Amino acid sequence: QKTSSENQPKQVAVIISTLNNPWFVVLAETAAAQAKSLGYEAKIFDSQNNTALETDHFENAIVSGFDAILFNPTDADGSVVNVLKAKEAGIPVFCMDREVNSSGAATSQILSDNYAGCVAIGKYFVQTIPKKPSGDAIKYVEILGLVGDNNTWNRSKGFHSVVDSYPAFKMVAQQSADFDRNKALEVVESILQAHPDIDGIFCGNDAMAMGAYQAVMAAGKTREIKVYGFDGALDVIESISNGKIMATGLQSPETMAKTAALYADDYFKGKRDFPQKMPVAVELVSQANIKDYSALIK
Amino acid sequence: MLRAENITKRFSGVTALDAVCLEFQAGKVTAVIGENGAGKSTLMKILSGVYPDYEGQIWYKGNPVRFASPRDAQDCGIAIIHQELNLIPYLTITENIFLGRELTTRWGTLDKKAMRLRTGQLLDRLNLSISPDTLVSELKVGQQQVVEIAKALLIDSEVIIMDEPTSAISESEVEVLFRIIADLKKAQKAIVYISHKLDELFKMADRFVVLRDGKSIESGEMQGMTHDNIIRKMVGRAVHTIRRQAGFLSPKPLLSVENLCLKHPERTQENQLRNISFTVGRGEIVGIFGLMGAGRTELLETLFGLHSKRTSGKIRLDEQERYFKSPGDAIAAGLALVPEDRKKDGLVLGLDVRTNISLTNLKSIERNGLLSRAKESSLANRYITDLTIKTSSERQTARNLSGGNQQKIVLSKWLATHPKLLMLDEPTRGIDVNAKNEIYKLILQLADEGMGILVVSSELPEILAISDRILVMSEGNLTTELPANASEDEILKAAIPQTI
Amino acid sequence: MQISLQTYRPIILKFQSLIALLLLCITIGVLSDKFFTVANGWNVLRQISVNICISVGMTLVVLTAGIDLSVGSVLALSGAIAAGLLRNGIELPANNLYIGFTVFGAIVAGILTGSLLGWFNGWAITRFKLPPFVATLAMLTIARGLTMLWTEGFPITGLGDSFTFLGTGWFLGIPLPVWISGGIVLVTVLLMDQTRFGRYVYAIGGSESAARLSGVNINRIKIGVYTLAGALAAVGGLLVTSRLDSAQPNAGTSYELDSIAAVVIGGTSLSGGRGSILGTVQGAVIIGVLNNGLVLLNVSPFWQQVVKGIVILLAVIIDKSSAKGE
Amino acid sequence: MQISLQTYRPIILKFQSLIALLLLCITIGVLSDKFFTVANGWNVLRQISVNICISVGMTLVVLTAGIDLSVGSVLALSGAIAAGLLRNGIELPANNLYIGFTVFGAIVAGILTGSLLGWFNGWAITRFKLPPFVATLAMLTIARGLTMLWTEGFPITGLGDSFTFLGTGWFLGIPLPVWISGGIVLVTVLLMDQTRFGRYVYAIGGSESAARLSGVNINRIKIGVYTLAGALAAVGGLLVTSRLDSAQPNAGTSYELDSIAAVVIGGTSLSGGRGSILGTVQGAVIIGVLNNGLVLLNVSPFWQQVVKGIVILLAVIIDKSSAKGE
Ligand SMILES: Nc1ncnc2c1ncn2[C@@H]1O[C@H](COP(=O)(O)OP(=O)(O)OP(=O)(O)O)[C@@H](O)[C@H]1O
Ligand SMILES: Nc1ncnc2c1ncn2[C@@H]1O[C@H](COP(=O)(O)OP(=O)(O)OP(=O)(O)O)[C@@H](O)[C@H]1O
Ligand SMILES: O[C@@H]1[C@H](O)[C@H](O)CO[C@H]1O
Ligand SMILES: [Mg+2]
Ligand SMILES: [Mg+2]
Repeated sequence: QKTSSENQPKQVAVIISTLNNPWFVVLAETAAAQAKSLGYEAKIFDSQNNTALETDHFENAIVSGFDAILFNPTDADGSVVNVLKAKEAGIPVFCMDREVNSSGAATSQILSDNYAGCVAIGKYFVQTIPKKPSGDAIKYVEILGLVGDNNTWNRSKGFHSVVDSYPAFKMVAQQSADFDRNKALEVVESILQAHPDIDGIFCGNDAMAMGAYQAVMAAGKTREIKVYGFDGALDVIESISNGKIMATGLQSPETMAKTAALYADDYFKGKRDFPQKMPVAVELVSQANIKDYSALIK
Repeated sequence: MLRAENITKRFSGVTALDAVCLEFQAGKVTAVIGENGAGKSTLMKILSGVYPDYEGQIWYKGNPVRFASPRDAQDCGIAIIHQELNLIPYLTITENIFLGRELTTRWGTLDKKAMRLRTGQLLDRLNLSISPDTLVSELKVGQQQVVEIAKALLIDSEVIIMDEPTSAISESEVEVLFRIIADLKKAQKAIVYISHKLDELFKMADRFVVLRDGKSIESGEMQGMTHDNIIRKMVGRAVHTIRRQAGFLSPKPLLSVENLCLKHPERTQENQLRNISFTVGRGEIVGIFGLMGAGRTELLETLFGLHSKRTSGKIRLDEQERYFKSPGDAIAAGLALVPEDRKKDGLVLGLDVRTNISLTNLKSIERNGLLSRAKESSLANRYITDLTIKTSSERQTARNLSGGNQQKIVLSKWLATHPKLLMLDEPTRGIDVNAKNEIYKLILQLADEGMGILVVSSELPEILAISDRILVMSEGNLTTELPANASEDEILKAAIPQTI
Repeated sequence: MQISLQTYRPIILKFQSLIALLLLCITIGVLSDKFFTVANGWNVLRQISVNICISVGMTLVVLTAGIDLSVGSVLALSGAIAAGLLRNGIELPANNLYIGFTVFGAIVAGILTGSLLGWFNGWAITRFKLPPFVATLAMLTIARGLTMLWTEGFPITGLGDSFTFLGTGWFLGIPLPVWISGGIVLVTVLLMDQTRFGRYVYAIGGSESAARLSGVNINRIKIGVYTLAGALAAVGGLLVTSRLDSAQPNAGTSYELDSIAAVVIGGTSLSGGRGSILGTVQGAVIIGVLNNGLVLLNVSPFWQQVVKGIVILLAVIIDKSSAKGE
Repeated sequence: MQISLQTYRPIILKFQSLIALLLLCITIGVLSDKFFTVANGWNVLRQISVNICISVGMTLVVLTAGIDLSVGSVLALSGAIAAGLLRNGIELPANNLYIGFTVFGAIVAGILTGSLLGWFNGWAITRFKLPPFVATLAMLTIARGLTMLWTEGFPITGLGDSFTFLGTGWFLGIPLPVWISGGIVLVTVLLMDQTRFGRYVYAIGGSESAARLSGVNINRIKIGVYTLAGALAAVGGLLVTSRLDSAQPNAGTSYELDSIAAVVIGGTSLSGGRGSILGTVQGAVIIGVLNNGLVLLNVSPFWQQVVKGIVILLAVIIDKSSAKGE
């Protein structure tokens, strides 16, 4: 059991899978800010997408006497040991955004449902891409994130669980662009050489959607090719309102981060019964409902 | 013992050896004689397994052999001291000497004690009083050459090839080497000896073989041969040795050095050069003699601005006090330095002849701020012609030229700066008589044109032949200054270190 | 008889062994009819132009027997500085000062940033005799950290059409990035071949001590080389930023590997003194064609890496053996 | 008078200049009272043990004047193979065969995988005279691709307590990874100092041609060195995998930089022939202490990178100047 002296503020560690991506920066900084506003000391650790480094962070955090961990895991399975280690040391762990595959290890998991979010996008995708009058196949492209990342596959699977049951839809290329805007731009540029006649592009996150859109725009095909992203990044929401991008799955990093910090606060105050999983819905932001989100822009 | 028949070796285009036949006998020292580039080293590399691809046949003790690797030849009992130093700089003397032949203990680990002991003995035998644990990189070139010799003596070989083993060592070490060669001879070993120092050959060799342009010209007994004889066979014509005419009187000094000191790079209390003062006149050739490690190289480098942070004292050029922060400053003031190690410091071996020559003079070949190929070529070709540099073209890579011709390129690049004072550090090391003579001729001619010249050499005859005045150094001190007609004894006496 | 041919040796050198590249192109061309189209040609050239900018600088560094690991981060920071200044200018609340930046001003600031970082590399290397690997590795993390601090981890976007024109525009039927990288290649080829500076770079790499004794100011040339490498990385950063209309904080991550790969595949020796800009261009084209071809052929992302590695191996092996044959 | 001291030179060499490390530790210790605790000590040592495994192999490679960029991917593939075999065994549906793997079997398989990949590096480098940079860069992507193919992009988890003991267990009050990396250091120090193999590694790096003329079989030694580097990367992979109880497909990404950094900070020259295992250990400790300290001191992640870069620079500068003073 941790014993930190009464008059010192409790310390909260925010361990984040990576800060190499603004989405996670928001997650990390919101969590830290919320913890601070509740009167705690907060400190951000960047795991750089490396589970082994994450382990180091856990060990260091345990040694240096942190009282709670707000945690965004690098990997659902790989991070389990880390959470268990903290649990052993009596430190509560609250997962944000991504889960760890172990019931009871984390005190609570506040999760974004990537799979379900992409199911929704998949549904919107098949609705919004019109059938060819000729009855020809509808051709589309999927841009994956990092192929070693499980969110990549959760999203891909959610999307395909819908789209694959429509025989008219044919995926002509599936390439990875590492969640990176520039890579997506280049990959889509090249894909457009091989398949100038595609109808849609589904991207595993919004940075890639922006890159893909730029390639489509440079090819002068913004009317023929529809682009879909995932995350709810501001520039994509803006692009949706401008009619450039079709849809994205808005996951709210702020909500998750704040909830996690509040849970930690509750924990310090003695609460122990937290929901094992606390799903935070991924909202589909699309051409159809963009007006509801106009407040987000600016 | 070892016989070569019709050995031919080609390097992309160049025929280095052309049907060479020769024989080495047990208990005899055979001198292989030839100009730079005649093919001596190439032949030795074939005999010692370095080049496994050649035409012809080698017979060893009456059996046909073909060595696939240096190891093969070693195992048969053929050892070689290569012309180029082949030591590993960051290993110790012991480690180098036993490289590839380490002694091991019962458990297969290195038997360092035994190796160290053996090395100590070898070094004693060679009169080198240095710890066997010294890193080779800390040794002077001459000492490294002694280590090379030790390395070849380690294995009990039947044939020992020595390719210019004395190019960097001084007389006393040469004496030691000769004593050892005499022992080996008694033990019925066949010794192959290559050197451009003809005196050595007369002292040591029983037989000779002459190579010219990759062909074996003649072989025979050394007995009864004369200097001129040998040179004629080697070059194909007579060569007259150059000597400086006596009687130089310098009106006013070009360079004057006062109390020059150089601090030791690590032990900053000590000085590597101590209060050196001397002058060089316009058109005067000043020779600097000294034994290994006397500080001559350091002196030239210091004058050239290489150690400006550790230097104190006054340098005057043309009556003006000068302070050179870098070689660039020194060059601008009219100094030039032909360094001791031409392969490392004199040339950029990977660049071609033209580029090497122009490197010190790029400003002069610029046109509108860009380098002019035409000017560069004409500059290079002028020196190729003037100094009769043997190269297939100005675009030949410097690495592929023979030692003498490489040295001429170094001279060219410095002459092109039109220096007032030319400093030469061991300018004829490893260079054949003919090329040597040409270099002497050039030096004398430059002096006659008014250039001041400072020559460092470890060869007394060389110093005596070309100097107007002789400075002798020992242990970082300038011990004496002698006229050109000084005796060898006088010079040597001043060169021997006082402290031991 | 060889003389006349040899006169232009440095330039032809690598282009004698274009065989690997040709083979690669033909293979891809046979497998995909989309490869040999004009549009795809521009596509590939545009995509490699950033790598070419960086790799040209890297070539100079490697020719001096150095290495620059910091190019990717320098690219990111320079791009971010330019984007940030363009977007927000500089505000000095203390004296109520606001400086706005034109596109030109922002570009200059970006290039200055890169040059400054490069200069620092060169200074640290020459002043403290640090191994270039260590000095530039330190700069790799420092410049990345500074980028994160400057951007606060968020992309800087909305840079305006006149800025994005740099990366996306066309001029005389050729994409602007191709003009820029082509211009850089041309200028540096001249620089290396026709100026003192170029000579000194080769000489230092060939033998530093010989160059020093020939009066070359080693430190000045080395600092110049690293500064230039930083400036060229900055140009790459401006291209990336303007193409994306956004400065990404993580831009350029691991570009050093791609760039060194281009240099080495192009035949420049990592021990310095030997190599050429045009060889590097060939190396960059090989990598670019490969990336493009693998996507055109829709090779699965898992297999792509395997294939890419094998092709690089083969390219260098073929190159070596064909160069030997000449 | 220097003679007796010099006998053990290779070993003492780096430990004369521990000053940089000491300074670093003292600074952190003063700023954080958590630093000098036993728990944190084991913490740091356990954390660096993977880097030490890799870096020891890297040191040998660098001593021969080579480089191995593939260590991170080799680590990932070896770990994944071991985990996969342990988890699923081999099924050959064709002849209805199933081979299960014990923990020991899986470990052997992992190390064999690493050795094989390393051997391939060495073979390609010696057989085709490829620059090590290119050959191992190719292996970097190939092995990563193979890892993705083998794992299908998903981590392999649930490896059982006896396997995870390797990375998480304690023995005689010391963490197992520390035993393992310590053992590796001990054995390789002996190998380098007391055997022919070690001698030849130094000799090749010092002067390959001289070593060849002395009858050293260059190719065999080089292949041995790369094989060993692969095997040690595999050990690192097993440690990572067992510590996480999961083989991550992207494990080890960019570990090559950390590892080369440890080697170079430890004083081994990238041009080969000079350096030592113990120097590398010191380099790895510096990096590890730095990572640990920056976290203990609550430096913000963005500043961390800046500080890390600066400290690395300073460490090497201090090291250089203190080593000169001796
Ligand atoms: N590796 C090589 N590649 C191309 N040409 C070579 C090579 N080695 C030697 N040569 C050429 O072969 C010829 C013979 O060279 P070699 O070194 O055997 O001469 P040498 O008689 O030993 O000269 P020196 O007295 O200067 O040592 C020279 O023309 C030289 O340029
Ligand atoms: N790098 C160095 N570190 C320490 N001492 C050195 C170094 N170089 C030279 N010395 C010492 O400086 C002195 C002068 O060396 P220098 O090379 O000038 O001698 P030299 O007369 O030119 O001899 P050589 O004929 O061998 O060239 C010697 O005592 C030598 O041991
Ligand atoms: O939600 C985040 C972001 O989409 C990021 O781009 C990739 O990883 C996911 O977890
Ligand atoms: Mg020779
Ligand atoms: Mg000397």
